[in-house]
Amino acid sequence: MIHTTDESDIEIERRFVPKAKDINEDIAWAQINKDVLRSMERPRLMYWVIFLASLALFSVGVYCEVYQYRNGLGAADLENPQVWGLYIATFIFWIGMSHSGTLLSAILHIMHADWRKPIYRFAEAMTTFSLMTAGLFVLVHLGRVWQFYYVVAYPNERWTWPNFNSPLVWDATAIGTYLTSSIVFLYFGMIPDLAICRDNAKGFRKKFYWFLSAGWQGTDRQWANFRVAYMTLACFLIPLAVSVHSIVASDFAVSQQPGWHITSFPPYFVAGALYSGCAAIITLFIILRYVFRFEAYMTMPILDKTCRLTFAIAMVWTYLNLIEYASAWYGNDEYAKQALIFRATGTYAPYWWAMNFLGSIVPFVLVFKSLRNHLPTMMVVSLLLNVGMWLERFMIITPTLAHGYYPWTWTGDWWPNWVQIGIVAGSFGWFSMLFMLFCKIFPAVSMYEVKEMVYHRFMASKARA
Amino acid sequence: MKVRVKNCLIWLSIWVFSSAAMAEPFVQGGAIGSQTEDGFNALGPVVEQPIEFPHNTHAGQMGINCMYCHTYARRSGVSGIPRLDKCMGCHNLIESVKDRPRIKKLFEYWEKKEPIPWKKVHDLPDFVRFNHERHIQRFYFKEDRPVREVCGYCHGDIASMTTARRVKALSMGWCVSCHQKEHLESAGTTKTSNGPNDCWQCHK
Amino acid sequence: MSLSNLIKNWSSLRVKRPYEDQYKDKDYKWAMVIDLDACTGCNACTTACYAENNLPVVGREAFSKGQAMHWIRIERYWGEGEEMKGRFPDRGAQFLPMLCQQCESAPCEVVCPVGATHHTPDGLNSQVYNRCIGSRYCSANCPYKVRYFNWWQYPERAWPNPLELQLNPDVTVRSKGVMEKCTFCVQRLTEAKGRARTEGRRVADGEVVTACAQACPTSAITFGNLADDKSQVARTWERQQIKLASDRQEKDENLRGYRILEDLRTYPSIVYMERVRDSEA
Amino acid sequence: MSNSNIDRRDFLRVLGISGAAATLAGCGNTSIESGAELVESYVQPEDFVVPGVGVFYASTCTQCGSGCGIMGRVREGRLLKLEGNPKSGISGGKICGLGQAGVQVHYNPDRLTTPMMREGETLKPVSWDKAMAVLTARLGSSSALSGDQIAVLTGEISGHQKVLLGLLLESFNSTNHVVYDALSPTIGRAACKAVLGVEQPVLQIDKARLILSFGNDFLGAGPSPVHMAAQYARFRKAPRGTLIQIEPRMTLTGANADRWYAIIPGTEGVFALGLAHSLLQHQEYAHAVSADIAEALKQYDKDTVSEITGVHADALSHIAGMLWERSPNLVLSGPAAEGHAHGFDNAAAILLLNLILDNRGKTLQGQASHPFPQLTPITGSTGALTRLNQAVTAGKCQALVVIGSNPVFTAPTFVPFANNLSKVPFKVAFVTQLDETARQCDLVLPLLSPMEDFGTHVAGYQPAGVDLMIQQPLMERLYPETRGLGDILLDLLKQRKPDAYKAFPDYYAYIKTAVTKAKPVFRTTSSDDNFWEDALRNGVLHLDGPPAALETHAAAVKVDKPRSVVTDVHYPFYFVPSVKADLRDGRHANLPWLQESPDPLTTIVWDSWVEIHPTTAAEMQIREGDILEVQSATGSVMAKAYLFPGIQPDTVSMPLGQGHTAYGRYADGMGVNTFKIFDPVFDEHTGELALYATRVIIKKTGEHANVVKDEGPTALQQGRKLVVTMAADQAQLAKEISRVTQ
Repeated sequence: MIHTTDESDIEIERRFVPKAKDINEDIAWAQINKDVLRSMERPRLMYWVIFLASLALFSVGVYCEVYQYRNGLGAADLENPQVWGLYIATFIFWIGMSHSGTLLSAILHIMHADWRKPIYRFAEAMTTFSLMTAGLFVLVHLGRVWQFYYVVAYPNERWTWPNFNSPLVWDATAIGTYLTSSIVFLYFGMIPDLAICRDNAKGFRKKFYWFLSAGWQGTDRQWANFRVAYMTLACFLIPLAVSVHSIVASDFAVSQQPGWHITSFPPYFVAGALYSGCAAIITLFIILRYVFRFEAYMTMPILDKTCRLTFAIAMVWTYLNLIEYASAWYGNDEYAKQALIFRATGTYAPYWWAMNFLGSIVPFVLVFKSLRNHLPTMMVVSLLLNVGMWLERFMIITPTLAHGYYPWTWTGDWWPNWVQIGIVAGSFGWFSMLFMLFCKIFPAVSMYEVKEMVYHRFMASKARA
Repeated sequence: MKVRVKNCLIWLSIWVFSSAAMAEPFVQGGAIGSQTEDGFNALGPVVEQPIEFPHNTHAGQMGINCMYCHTYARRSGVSGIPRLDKCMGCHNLIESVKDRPRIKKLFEYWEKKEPIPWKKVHDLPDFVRFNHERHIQRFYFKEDRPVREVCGYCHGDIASMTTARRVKALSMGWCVSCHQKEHLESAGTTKTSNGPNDCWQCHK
Repeated sequence: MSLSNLIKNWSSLRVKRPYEDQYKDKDYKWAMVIDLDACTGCNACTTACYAENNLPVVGREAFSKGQAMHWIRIERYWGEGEEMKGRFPDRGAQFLPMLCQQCESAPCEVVCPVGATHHTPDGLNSQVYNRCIGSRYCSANCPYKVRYFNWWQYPERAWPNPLELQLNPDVTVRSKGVMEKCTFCVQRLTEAKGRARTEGRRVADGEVVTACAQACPTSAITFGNLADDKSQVARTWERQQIKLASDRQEKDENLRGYRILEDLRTYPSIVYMERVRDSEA
Repeated sequence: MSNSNIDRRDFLRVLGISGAAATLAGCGNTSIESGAELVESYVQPEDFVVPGVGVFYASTCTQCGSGCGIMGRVREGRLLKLEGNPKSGISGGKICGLGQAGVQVHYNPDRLTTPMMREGETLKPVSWDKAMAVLTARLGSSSALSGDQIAVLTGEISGHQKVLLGLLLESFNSTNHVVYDALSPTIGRAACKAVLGVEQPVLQIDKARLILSFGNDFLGAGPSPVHMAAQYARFRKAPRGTLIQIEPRMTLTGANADRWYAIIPGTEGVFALGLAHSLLQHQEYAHAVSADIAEALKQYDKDTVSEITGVHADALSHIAGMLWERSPNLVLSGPAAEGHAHGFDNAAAILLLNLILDNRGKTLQGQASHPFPQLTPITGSTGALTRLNQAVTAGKCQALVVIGSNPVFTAPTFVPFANNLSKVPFKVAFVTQLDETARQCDLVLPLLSPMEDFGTHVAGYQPAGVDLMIQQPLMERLYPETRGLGDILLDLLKQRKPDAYKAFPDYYAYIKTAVTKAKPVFRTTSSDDNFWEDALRNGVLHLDGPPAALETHAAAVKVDKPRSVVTDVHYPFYFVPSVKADLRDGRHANLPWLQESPDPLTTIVWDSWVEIHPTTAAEMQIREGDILEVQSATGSVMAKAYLFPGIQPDTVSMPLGQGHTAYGRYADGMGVNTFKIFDPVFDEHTGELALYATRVIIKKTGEHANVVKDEGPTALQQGRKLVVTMAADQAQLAKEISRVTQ
């Protein structure tokens, strides 16, 4: 997109100009560089607290995984028929988290919602890291992780292929593609900023940024190519994101288990994914704003918009959730109905009700503007929403496996043990560790896009005036 | 400009190397041979046996049928090693070689009534079931091929070796490559069929 | 399979549901009949299975966690519905030997990412241990829940010396992290088929049976080749009007044969014969 | 499977044991290796030994006294699996779980591999020379013991091992062969003897149209369960027989009944007499019993009986009606009816029904008489142990030999055998694995496993004709320091009477001579060697014989005034032990397959439990898994509660056989030993311990633990049509295809 000061262009942008200012348009470009680069130098003390806490949590996860790897999955108290436990539930959770980055950077990008500009970088990083975490869970849950490459379709000396019928092969392919693409997208969108870093760094860092910035000089030709390539990648990423979670949903929807065999699962999963992603963005928004002193960029109006978006998605999710219940309740499948009743009244009922409360009722907090602008409340609410979404995934896996077709193998009292909980906790540590490292090493706020935004806002307000 | 060229070179080399690694299995036979320790179509490691048995004398010079000694091959999944009294059956009567060190060793084992601890040269993983009987019945008895050819498919030209060495890859792809070929059903006909393509035929 | 072969045989990779009597054109289609009126629930079959198939004894702790490894299990029910009728089970218990149903259209086969479980030409639902990566998707998708996972490294703990001398060399000892299940004693079937082939004939009825059928003191389990019209199994299926490729049998009311959870269209290879109770007693 | 049942004695020696490690590499190893393993290599094997091909050898199962013929599958010198021997009339080619687990006796990791001798408090390994020196010093040529000073305590034992034991005792002028069976059938046998004139009638289950069983678990832990199961299968084919079971706690047989009734323990006799009274109303039965019995039976009207037994009065007339309608039928008494102070009377009353219904010769027959009565087993009893205990207490017993018996574990608390053992100066045990009794002995000699030894067996229950079962080694001995029981006995006999036994270099030679000497009985023309080879190949020598006639002694039935069971305020619950078909009296608790084989009715594994009726549990607020203390007058045990609908509501039940303390890794610490809470109640007629007459009180301990079982949270089918039931009059069994009836 080549920006001119055409009247028409401003018209388009004007629709997005809110009453409250998203960002102070008077901010100097040099100030933006300075602020962002400073965030990479010396963050608040809280940064190190969070980083070390994540490292500790991650170590717990590593210990549990090593223990499980040595002894077999029995160490995680998995059993027949509770074969998946928290691993697959948490896998879906992390896959879901990854959707926010794509939503903010790709979908909102092609929709010209420029308020996303200060926050899309970290959302994209979140996408990449949560996908990496999700991928880890696939490996963690495998019985013979050392043979995981059997899933990959490549010509080999055994002359065998994976089973192309299996959703897990689609999964592996889709996640692999999505991860690669989102890394490329993240990196690609960062190149102009990396060049700024390169120009301001010394010593080893300079070499590092020099290598990564791939010869970015900021010439017109480079910008032009960059815009086209970035737009192409964005367009490529959107169907990928939708397909990834649809395929994860297919893991369940194409299976026979009562409670999984539901047509509405793909959109339901995608909505759930966007939902938890948005909630996570709110959480990280608040943390980054404080830790890196980004008050000038991650402004309250932007948070307000994110919250409103989250609320909208929460309602979509609620609707699809009700559809799921209704199709089981009014459907002809007696087994599925019994499975639903079990979820609502059986062993795991408290969690099911908690999931519904957290997922469908709590988001109504976001309706109130005063609460939307209250950071501690938003922090708590966003965390609660994600707890709800994690519970949703837990409710998809555990009660369903507990109450399948075959009554003899129902389970009434299965709970995850410390190994599973440790690995799940470790995954949060791993994610936030990577995320914190990223924010320290790379610019967490897109400098060039914020400059664009400031410029456009400035031009817009000038036009208005 | 210079910087850009350098970067391009780096990326290009990464791409070339990775695609070369990916493409390697496409090369006909390359993937299979890569199983052996010292390269495609090379001999497997030399296995030191308790007695350096001269296959070249027995199967080569004398032209003894493989199954004269390896009798189990046609009636069991396992071909087995010849029983000691089989060796003695002949060597008791062959006075001319009795003083040779290898034969002396043989007699020592016989007198102690101890089995000779032969080592396995063609050792498949434990989850693989290779059935000698089926292959011998099909290719030696029904198709009437020469025994050295039938055994040689997998064991190579043993008649030219002293103690046996592995010369074929014995990898799954190598097995499958032969199972996919059309083979004559029996000597008299032109009807062909290929080997089973079912996992449970070979895996247990 | 090479790449060209993969493309050539693409259609064979698709999972098809059985149609009409297609299995009768083949040499073998292994199937079973279990007479629930003869089954006394004595557990001889389960122990025979442990002996034949190298099943590990998991011990009390693992068993209590639901990690038992019995390929065939005897279930004992006290009633058909959701509540028990009456104060006592006065028509006795309802025993059900449950093993892999060797479905013709098996839910487990479709979902295995690596094809470790697939359909053999003789109608078995195979499980290839060395291919299995342990995703456990097959187990999650099995309506009968007859797949058992190696949660622990059993070779190291289930057969302290010299118990390992009992292990059947025809059956792989499974390491941790792979799925396993009833194979219809495929090692016996392969051996019998090989022998018959050398002799240029088809395996005769009764020549090979599974370990459970062989042990069963009441001969409640009958095993045989459904493709062989004269086999006892085929004749029983015929007489009971059970069609392999049907998901809802149209049969006379007084016939005892049925298949479990048939309406899920798994097309199981095991026909159960209804338990009989003298309602006058 | 190749069924080349060729037998040679020496094949095992040549073959040795090999090829075991190969399987264990498992799935992880994907590489092709060269030179890492050895090839199967033989010196001079038999022609039929082909590597990779299994060979079957016939033998005899010694896991219980049924004498089933078995086949051992041997490959590369290893015994892999046991199957039924189709040539055996008893097993008919079938085998039970207990029999299958015989290989685990052989391969048990806790087997005793060297002789052990007492040094102070503990047993220390010694050499055979030393052990035999000690043994012969006590029991050899120089021994001065005689008569009651020596005793041999065994479990059920038959064949030439029994003969040699008798001969050894005879050389001491003793007949002190004590056969102890903790689950003795003595009471029932005595009643049969009294009423029918034979101790052990042969049941023709398949010929009956109706079986009425009072706690007889013929499908579970009865005599010859494999044979009974085959008969039961035929019984269930067209025309389908009906099984009615009356018992306080549902046994496996009860679980297979068409109709199951719960009855107050000990009142089975009353119910039987009530039935007799009812049946006598029919004209055709009116003269089946003498007039005074008929008169006495009038006290047993259905309301009285119903009140005493807790079974509804209509049920009584209904059953009587069915018995009258469906003939021939069979009425069986079982341990649950017999194990009471008046157990003999119960059994006799039940057998009386067979007399009235005239089942003699139709569904009940006598056993064919055995041409070698010296080989037949002696019925074990608990009384035998009590008497031995008295002798030991009195200090009469100077030497005690224990073989295949574990009284320290199974004796109830009021027979303090374990404490008294120290009064015996010399105690020697012959075992394959150390158990609680062997650990208290002064010398323990390791035996060959039944899979390594020769032997002959005669079953206590001979269903048709007469069988002499041959046991032969299925593989080379695992441990060089183990010896056969027969060989040890023969060594001792050679010491005692050198002249009589010098012709036999070993036990093999002895039984070969003994069996071939019996050739004339089997009316064969083959040579001695061929006869012996055939016997080994078939595993059984069979002789057809006419069944013995049964007598009728209705007068043996005591018809008193109907007595209700006296309730005990201190111990309000009846205690009914349950005998698991596989663990039996606990001698098989060391076999992991059996420990992991779920109890058919509760699906519980590796444990003891307390069965209690759900309504009683609800009244007492007991949930599954609550740890209960079950206390009797003699002791108490603690176990988890299991709510079990198939039990009389005032009764609790616990399994026997668990609770070992020194019987190897698979048995120790699993459950509790319920033998230790039996009350000292004895059958008034035989003096035998009444196993089902204990009264207990249940106390909640407040603790809770999960019950280890296969069953999930529901034992109901939830309407999913898993086990479908058809009414017998609807099913057209005659039109079905069945191998059994062919």
